[in-house]
Amino acid sequence: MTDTALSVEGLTVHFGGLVAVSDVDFVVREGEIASLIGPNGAGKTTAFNVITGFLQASAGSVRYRGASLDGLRPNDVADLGVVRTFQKTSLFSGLSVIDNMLIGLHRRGRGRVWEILLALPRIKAEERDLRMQAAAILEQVGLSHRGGELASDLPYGEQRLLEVAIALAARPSLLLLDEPASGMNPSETQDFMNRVSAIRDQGTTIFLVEHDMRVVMGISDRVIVLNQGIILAEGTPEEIRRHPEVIRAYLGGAAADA
Amino acid sequence: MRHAVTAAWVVFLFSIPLWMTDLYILHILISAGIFTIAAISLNLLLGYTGQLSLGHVAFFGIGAYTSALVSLGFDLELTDSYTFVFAPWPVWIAFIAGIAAAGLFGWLIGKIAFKVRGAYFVIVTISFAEVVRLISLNWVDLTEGPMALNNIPPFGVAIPGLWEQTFYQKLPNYYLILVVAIVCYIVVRRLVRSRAGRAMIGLRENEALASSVGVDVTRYLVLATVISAAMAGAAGGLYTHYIRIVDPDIFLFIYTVTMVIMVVTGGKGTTAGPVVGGLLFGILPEVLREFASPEVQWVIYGVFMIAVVFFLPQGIVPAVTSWWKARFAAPEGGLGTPEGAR
Amino acid sequence: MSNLKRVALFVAGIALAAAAPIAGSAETIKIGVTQPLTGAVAASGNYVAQGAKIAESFLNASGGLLGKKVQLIIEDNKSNPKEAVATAEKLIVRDKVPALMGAWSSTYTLAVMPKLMEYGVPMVVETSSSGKITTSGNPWIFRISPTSAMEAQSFGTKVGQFNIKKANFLVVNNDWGLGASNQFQKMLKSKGIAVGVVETMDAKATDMSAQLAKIKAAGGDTVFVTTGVEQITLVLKQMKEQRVTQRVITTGGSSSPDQLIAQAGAAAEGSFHLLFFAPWFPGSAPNPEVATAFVNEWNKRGHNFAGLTEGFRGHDGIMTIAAAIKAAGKAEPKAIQKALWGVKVDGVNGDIAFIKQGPKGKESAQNIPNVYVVTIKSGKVALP
Amino acid sequence: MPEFLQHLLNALILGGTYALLGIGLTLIFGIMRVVNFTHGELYTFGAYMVFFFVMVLGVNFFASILLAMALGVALGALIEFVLLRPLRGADIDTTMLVMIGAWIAMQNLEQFTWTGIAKSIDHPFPLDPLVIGEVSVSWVRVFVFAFAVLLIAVTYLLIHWTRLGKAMRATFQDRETAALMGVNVKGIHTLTFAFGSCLAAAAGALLGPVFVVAPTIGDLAALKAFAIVILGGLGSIPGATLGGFVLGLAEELGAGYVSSGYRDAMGFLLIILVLVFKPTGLFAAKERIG
Repeated sequence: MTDTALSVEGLTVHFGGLVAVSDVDFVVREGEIASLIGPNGAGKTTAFNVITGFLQASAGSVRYRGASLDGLRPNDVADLGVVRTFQKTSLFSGLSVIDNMLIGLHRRGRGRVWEILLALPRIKAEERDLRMQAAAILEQVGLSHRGGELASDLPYGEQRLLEVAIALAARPSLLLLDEPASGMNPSETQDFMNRVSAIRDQGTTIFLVEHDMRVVMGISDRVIVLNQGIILAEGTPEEIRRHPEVIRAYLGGAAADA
Repeated sequence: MRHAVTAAWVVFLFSIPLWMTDLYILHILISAGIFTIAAISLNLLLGYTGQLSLGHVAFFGIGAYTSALVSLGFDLELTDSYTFVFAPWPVWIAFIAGIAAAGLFGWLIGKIAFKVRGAYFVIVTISFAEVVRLISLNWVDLTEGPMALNNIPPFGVAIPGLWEQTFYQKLPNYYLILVVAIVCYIVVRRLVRSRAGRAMIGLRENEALASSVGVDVTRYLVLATVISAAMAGAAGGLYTHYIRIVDPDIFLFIYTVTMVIMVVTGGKGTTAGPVVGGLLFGILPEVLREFASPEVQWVIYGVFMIAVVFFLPQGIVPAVTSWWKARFAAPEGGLGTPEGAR
Repeated sequence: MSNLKRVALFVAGIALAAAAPIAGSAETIKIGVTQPLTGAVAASGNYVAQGAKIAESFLNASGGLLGKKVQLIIEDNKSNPKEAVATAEKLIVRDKVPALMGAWSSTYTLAVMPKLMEYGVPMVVETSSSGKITTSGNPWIFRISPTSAMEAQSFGTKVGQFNIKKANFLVVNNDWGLGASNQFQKMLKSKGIAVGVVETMDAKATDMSAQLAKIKAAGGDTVFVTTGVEQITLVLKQMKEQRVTQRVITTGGSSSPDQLIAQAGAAAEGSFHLLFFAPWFPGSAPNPEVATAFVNEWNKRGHNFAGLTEGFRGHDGIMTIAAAIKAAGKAEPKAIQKALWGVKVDGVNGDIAFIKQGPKGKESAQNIPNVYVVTIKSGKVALP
Repeated sequence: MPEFLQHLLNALILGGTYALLGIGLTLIFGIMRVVNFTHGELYTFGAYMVFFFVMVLGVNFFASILLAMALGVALGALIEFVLLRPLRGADIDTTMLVMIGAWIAMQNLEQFTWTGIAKSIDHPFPLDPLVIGEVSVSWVRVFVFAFAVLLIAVTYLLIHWTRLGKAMRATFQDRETAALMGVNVKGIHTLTFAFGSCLAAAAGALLGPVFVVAPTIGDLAALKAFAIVILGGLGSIPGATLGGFVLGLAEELGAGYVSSGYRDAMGFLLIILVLVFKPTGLFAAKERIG
């Protein structure tokens, strides 16, 4: 349980003259649920973007299970098992739920273009298999009944679940969730936390950016606090809750409530 | 049931020359067929990957010119003492060469497309077509410039030494184009209902998300452009050996616009859309010819295109399909989404 | 798939609608004309069509052909070779015309030629100048317009009086322009006259300043210009602006001096023009009564006088086909083709008769037309 | 040497009108995110209006140019009002399709109205050119250049020194924020499109008398305007100004020393090169690709 999965060293990101993230180090360990928290503009999403290849770091390096992620494109990062969701709801909104899932399952297909064009039997078998896998993941997140509906027609909470389902379809060993619970009502949030825990229990490491402290404190094994581009504190939820600087800089009353 | 309808439809298309004795109508159908193939190819880019390529006619023209040149042969005076002589090749090989050349340029444009998107991509593709047009116009040694390449040999089949048939007549050309169109239709249909096609649709719908789940954006954009360009090149080759003349006007922007109108009207991102649009706009000019001068026709097309975007943004096919479904229930499986809805 | 069925119905509907009005009357003799009535060279194409219509009414006023009325079917090839093929196809297959006239530019004519072979229908070529047309072995081609080589040769007999030392060329980059430049260069060189630079321009180009700067820098006393009248107007104006003082000689017969006087004004002064008809002096044409009658009818119809230098071709072309139909005694393609070889027509340009050109056994026919030179002097067209 | 100087002078004069064309297009793109395919048609429209006023009605030459510009404003506002306003919020491809439709319809209406035969416009300037040492330039081109530079200067003043300009710049930076700050974004869009159209019509009105007027002259003008704004970076006014002169120079030198046949290809080759090596144009404005 203590093996390092993801390690970030000396990560620095500039936007023009602005420093978004400055010389940050942290790790995520295999099998844990780690959370990255901090006030708006602390650089959380920027860190996510660098890890998943959407943004180029100005300095520093990111490694996952020994392989360097520096300079890789998002799809290469996904190939190494690191898959993310997005802060703003991000779906293939013009397509049906099942088609969303099938695109998510892209990495699990093996069919080559010439095989597809010749409609070889193994392509047909693969299609059937992919559809079954899609159904299984929808079952897992509780969206089975929505398969034929248009993604954009789903209620908000289910859209966020579908995002996670799409990411899961890519078979991640490390799942990065960017504010997955934002906008959910309390019962949706509770349900969501259970599902995330279940995903971890099936062997997927989870790294979370979240504003909702109930979620963070409720499911995290470890919390990393980022403020103005630098690491402020790191530790178990219990430690973070009591950390004086964190309380001063960020948590304030929220910690007491939780 | 669906197979029966498809089969009936194909049989009908194959039967047309048997009862249609008016060669002029056959000629119109052949021309419409060629443009339908081009529209099918454009749809792969415009409808499925969501890239508005406004230089598509370049691929069509490159296919046409390459096929014509390979079948005619040419010589290029490279230096005063050395002239490169290219002997004529059989038409079928020339046709394949045209497809390959168009595909190659598709690969190049696909690579550029990865760098620039949106308005930039549109303008790059327009510029590409314009550059190719100007080259075809000015590289007189190779292309004969505005004088056009003439007397291009038609297709033909032969059993060496025993029997041969050259496609001077409408009938074999009709069947040839019908077969190629069906092949292109099947290629696009299989592609878009596969993992590869879904990757393309994914990057149309949400590129960031698609790449985050492992879709290699460059690869699928390039793949779509290459296949699309190759099909457009095939249409160009069919055109060149049927009309038997090719001149730089083949690269005019107006032809790209024609293809775009076909795809948008029929329904972009649907397999049947470009077929409907292609036949409609392949046949309409000939019907209107009697009633309206060409400029009036084009005014009508322009207004029609605006009207389609305003009132039928998904095109005819999705509109008819959803009307049909609403009326006769029984939703179908497959990529059963209102494709093209964005 | 149901949507496809709809398309099937639609296609069938169109097919039926289009098939209905075919049956034509046997009361008329049809002659097909394909001309650029719209697009880049529309002006000239319309003049030719107007000339052809005058021939049609002349013929019908004198009782028609073989006791039947003559009916021209004029199709627009939209200044585009592909459309030229489409119009020929339509005229031959739909309208079943036994003979064609067209298709103005060499490019369009060359495009149509395989169709003539395919269906076996003769075509009288009224304007095109490319040598290729009569040398490629198409026995259905009967050309009444001169080739660039003939024009150059004819001008060669008069070139002495121009006292040229060194000449430059500015030509449109198509068969017509490039062909003319090649043939005139050859002719000039054979007379020991130096050739400076050869500049080309796109048919749609409007700014020739770069080419003119080069021509000016090259020196010389004469510049040969081959292009349509609109572009000649621009060239003359821009030469004045850039103080290019070389003498201009236009070739190809499409310069329409009246239009130049109207649109280029003083810039047109002193330029020379090779023409195939000089409508200012119909009395001095080889067939004065034909030329005068044509000019009178043209003016009576209110057509643009400047168009006469083009329009006469339509008249001569139709009259040539009519003479062949009369000689053949029937309006059938094969018979007309045969009869064309023997015709002698009094045309506006001169006497029309055909000689053989091209590969043996499948020769094309070529007429030897007259070439005139006119100049613009104090705002009027004059003989030099 | 005199030949080279003549090429340079020609390029400068040409560049002025190119810049005018480019600025109109880039303004519309920058503020409205619309690729205006009707730009070339407004150019044609301006040219035909001058033809109509001068040659048909016999109106004074200079007054005709101003009238043509005024009508350009009206036509631009009409297009924006009828076609673009209902589409606000639609993606860029949708508006592009509509603008392509409008372009086709407009061009063919012009063809229908004026026929395909090219028209020329008389101007009151002497035919004898202005001679400066070894080089010369016609007076009408001097006028065209001066007027173009004047319009470019007016555009700069408008954008940088007026309240309207400030609102336009705010909209350019961020449409939503501008709206929140009380800018009438709808009005700004209409004004922007009308103003950009006015510049296109002005370019046509100025060049019509220099060259000839035909229904298709707008095609090349539009393609060149695209080349110019891409060179300068979409949405950048200084970029479009410089892009105009760069294109003028490339064309003139290309035609003079490479081949006159490839004159019109220069712009497109430049675009492709620029986009391959510096995808955001020479002067990247605040614009991300994608």
